[in-house]
Amino acid sequence: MSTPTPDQTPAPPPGLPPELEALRDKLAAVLGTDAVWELKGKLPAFRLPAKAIVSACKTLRQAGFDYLLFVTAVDYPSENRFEIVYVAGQYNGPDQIALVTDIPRDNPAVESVSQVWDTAEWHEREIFDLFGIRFENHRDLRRILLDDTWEGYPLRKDYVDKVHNVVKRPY
Amino acid sequence: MNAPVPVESPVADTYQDYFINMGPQHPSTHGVLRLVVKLAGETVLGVSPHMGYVHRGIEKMGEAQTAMQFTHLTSRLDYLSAHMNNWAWAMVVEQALGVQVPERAEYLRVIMSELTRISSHQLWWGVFGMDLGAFTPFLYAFRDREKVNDIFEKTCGTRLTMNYIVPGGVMEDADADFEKDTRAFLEYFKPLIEEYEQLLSGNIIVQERTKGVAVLPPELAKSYGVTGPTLRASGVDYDVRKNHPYGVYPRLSFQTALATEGDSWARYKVRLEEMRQSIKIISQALDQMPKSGPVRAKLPAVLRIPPGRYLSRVETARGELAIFLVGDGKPLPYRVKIRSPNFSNLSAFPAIIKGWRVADIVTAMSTFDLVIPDIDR
Amino acid sequence: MKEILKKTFEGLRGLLSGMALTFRYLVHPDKVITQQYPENRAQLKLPPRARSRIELIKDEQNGVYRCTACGLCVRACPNNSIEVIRDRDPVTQKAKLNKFIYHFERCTICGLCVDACRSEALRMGQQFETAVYDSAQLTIILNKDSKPAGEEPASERKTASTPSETEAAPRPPSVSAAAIQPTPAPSSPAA
Amino acid sequence: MAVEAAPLKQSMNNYDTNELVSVLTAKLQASLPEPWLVDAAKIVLAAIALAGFASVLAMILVYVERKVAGHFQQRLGPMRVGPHGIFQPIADSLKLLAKEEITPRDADRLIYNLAPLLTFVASFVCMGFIPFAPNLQAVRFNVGLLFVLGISSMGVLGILAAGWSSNNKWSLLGAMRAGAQIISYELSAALALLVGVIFAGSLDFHEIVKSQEAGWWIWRAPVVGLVTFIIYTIASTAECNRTPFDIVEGESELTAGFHTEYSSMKFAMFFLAEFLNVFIVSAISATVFLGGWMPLHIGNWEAANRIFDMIPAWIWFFGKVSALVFVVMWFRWTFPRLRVDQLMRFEWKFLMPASFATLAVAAILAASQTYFFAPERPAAPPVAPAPTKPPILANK
Repeated sequence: MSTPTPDQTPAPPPGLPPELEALRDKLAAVLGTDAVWELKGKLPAFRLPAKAIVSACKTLRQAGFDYLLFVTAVDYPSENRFEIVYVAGQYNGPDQIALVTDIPRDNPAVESVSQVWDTAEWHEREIFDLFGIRFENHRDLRRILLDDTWEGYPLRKDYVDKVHNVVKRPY
Repeated sequence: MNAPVPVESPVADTYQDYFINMGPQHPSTHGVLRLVVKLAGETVLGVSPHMGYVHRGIEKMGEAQTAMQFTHLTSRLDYLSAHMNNWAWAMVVEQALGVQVPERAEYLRVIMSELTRISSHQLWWGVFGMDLGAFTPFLYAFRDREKVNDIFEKTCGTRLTMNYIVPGGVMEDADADFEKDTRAFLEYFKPLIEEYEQLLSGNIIVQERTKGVAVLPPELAKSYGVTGPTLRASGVDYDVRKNHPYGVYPRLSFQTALATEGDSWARYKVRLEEMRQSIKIISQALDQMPKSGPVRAKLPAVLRIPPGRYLSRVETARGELAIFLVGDGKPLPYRVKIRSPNFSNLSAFPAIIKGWRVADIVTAMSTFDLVIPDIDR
Repeated sequence: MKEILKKTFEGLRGLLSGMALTFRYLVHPDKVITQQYPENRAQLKLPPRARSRIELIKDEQNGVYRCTACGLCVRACPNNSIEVIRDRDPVTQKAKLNKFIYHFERCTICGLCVDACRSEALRMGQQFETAVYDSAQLTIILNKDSKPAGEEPASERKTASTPSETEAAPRPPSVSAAAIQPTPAPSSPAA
Repeated sequence: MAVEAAPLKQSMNNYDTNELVSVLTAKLQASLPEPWLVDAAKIVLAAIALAGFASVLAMILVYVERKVAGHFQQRLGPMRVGPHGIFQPIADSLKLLAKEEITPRDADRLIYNLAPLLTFVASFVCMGFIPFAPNLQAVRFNVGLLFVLGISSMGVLGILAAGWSSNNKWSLLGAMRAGAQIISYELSAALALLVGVIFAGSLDFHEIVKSQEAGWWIWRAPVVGLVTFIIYTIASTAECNRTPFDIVEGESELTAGFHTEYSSMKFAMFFLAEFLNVFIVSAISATVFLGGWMPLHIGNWEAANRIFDMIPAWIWFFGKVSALVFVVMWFRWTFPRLRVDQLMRFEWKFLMPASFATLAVAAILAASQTYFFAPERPAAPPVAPAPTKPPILANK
């Protein structure tokens, strides 16, 4: 396992805390080779290519992670990519893990995991609503929070809000 | 006995579709949620919730406000668990900055959160009575809730959205007679829960309308990510205070209220039991709390969130609230994702209400205890 | 048959005990908790920490506002509800407060400004009857009664969104500086 | 002049209202030339008196309901308009008068305006039959009870019409519920009253009250009286849509049920009709089971009976009725609401068999005359002379 290459993150202590180490080895074995361990900040994560997400989620589900906290997206316009984050936990265990994948910003689309966890259905609808990321073979992908006639995807960094109701702090 | 009409029964398809709009302005949706209900006579064939009427874009605002400023927004998510929401945000910021919160502040946080849980369940109990048609419980519930609000007003200054638990500890030390008032409230309220039981739980009409109604099977609940009392009523022993202990909860001994039937009656009993558990927690916390000491860690004027991903998980009165924070070294968070308990709880609702009647939608939704601004964020 | 009878009597007992409870409250009028609000206005006392609209604190000795127009509260406020207009004192070159504009309609009473103020010049007042008929009245100048300093030097605005620094989104179409005449009741367009 | 059919026992209290009626008739005859004019004047006077009484009564009931509800819930109820809120009902009615009449755009206009009238007329007509005091009774039919039952079932037509014509899905739902509920509960209400009729031997309210000279049916008939009284109370609460059976305008489900789209005066009519129904139902229950205006007599304890006779009859009547109305209000502020199907199941599977059973037992009791402190009933009532003229509507 290659040690995580800390780019501008403060280098985490060389040795991982023991329980994270155990978690990493356990899941690395389960998720297979294309899952790269990544610990930026405090939330342990595995980076996966987009097409491996659904199978990884299925294996996670069998491995006892029966509770998907949420699915969310983070917009990196400078690197022209969306980062989709799946955080899964256990209803009767202490572990929690995040699966992270990248998709290009122009016509973003990724496989839906709503067959694995039903809760993903609404979370993915919200991401589609606020980020404009399409999820393949999702049961009914339509806007969940905003009005159907709303144009634009508000949570994108480059979203210009005509009503100027969000004020940028001058730092 | 209470059993849903099998939806595939012949009566279902002889009716052409009869849609009814429950909401967004409806007395028992407790907020602006619109349920489009497909009816066959009185029997519900399907429910599709429409949300977003109270969407303020709190996650977008999170990207334009510093860590200290965002606190006041979190208490406007699930305004009935204001302290716990602030605590979730404070915890994620402290996790990011690596701040150590003083001992007394930790105890104050636990007491304030448990008081909020009691006041939230009181309001739920009163409104549950009103949804079933009895108006008196509402008045009794608010009479007791006033006492909790007075305690908050004396220490935090305001009554509903307190902005008291901030990153680094709590805004101010507790009021001089905070301990005396809280103990007096516990003595005052403990016998009153029996009165609540006498008025509603003992009532056969309430039992008839809730037993066996809208059963939430545990597997379905887990798959839809349901958390909180609604889940524990279906027999799944999941409580963030136990599974992912935070603050000083490991030092306090309490049981998680559990039931197995998973129907509206179980959800009702679980919440009443939770109120009793909260009373136990508060009295223990009051005993163990250090009498004096700092209540707020020293923080730099400008909090720069180090790059990386951070996650905090808290048990609010309605389920698990998780806040996911992505920092990029600047004082403004790069991305704030709020995993709200009501959002997932509501997603399980359409699946369990098929075949029941219009009156059961109101009963079941009242036992789901939804707060709509928490869904729309 | 026995089960039905038992359920009936059980049900009846539950109903009657519920009725007994409400009857007990009926016959104990001393337990009524209604507070006749406008009449009991005199005895109604708020706890000392009750928070409502903010107020500037005056110095005890010379009765001048302690505010040094440093603008810390402006940065601390999440909702741009404070604007501080200050003058450059020609003699001591120190900043002096000209106008402290407070948009109460945007304030969520979170208390961060009082927390950030280093010279203890701000306090959360306890004036809870704050309803007004016209939203323009919600834009209040807190140091109204202090005499403006002689002539009006070019007052430099210290607000959250000074034009020089904001990038994409210009200031919300709220109270524009030009619209505020020195006269106390600014007829500014509502935010 | 009303000639008494059978000489009432001396115990009948002496505050008889005959003089009042005879003085009035004499004065009318003096002033009006034609005999039929006198009757017409009497009818009009009776109608005006009843109308005035009904509106004042409704206002009082609204006020009492709000005060009682308040004190049940540890609050004071209206206190602002007048001392202790006495003029609140007047303020309410003025408000209802002044409010704007909103008619939904594509409501079925004719039926929409007719509906409140229907419900109000149904309950107002029943007011005419209630024996407030001996001879203080607008209309004295010898089939009074049957007529009242017939008229009160007409009220549901108004509710159905209102629900249908206001072109609102919620009102339609409420109206359909009302139709099902009132018709079903009328069944066990009628059966319960039938038991009273079996004991009293006549359908005429006056006779029913008179037959309770020896003791009120509620405790004269061994157990049956009490059970029937309870059945009737439950059924009548359901008939005037009061909690726990107020699914017709279930606030938390159907916003306001059938009268969602009504405002100002039309809404006031529904509101008034509901309170009149509560009064009428309690009055009938008091008349049939609690001896109407008959004072309470405890066995042969003459001293107490003498004192009880001092109290005028109509005070006895209103005391009993207000007690029953209080119980109905007590239900409202304690119980939640039943669901539609439970309500139907409760009536058809529980209440109706129960009332049939009590009817059977009552028939046996009546046939064998086994009552508590049964009076020495004359072998056969003397053949009543020509039916006496009802005092007020003297149809010459």
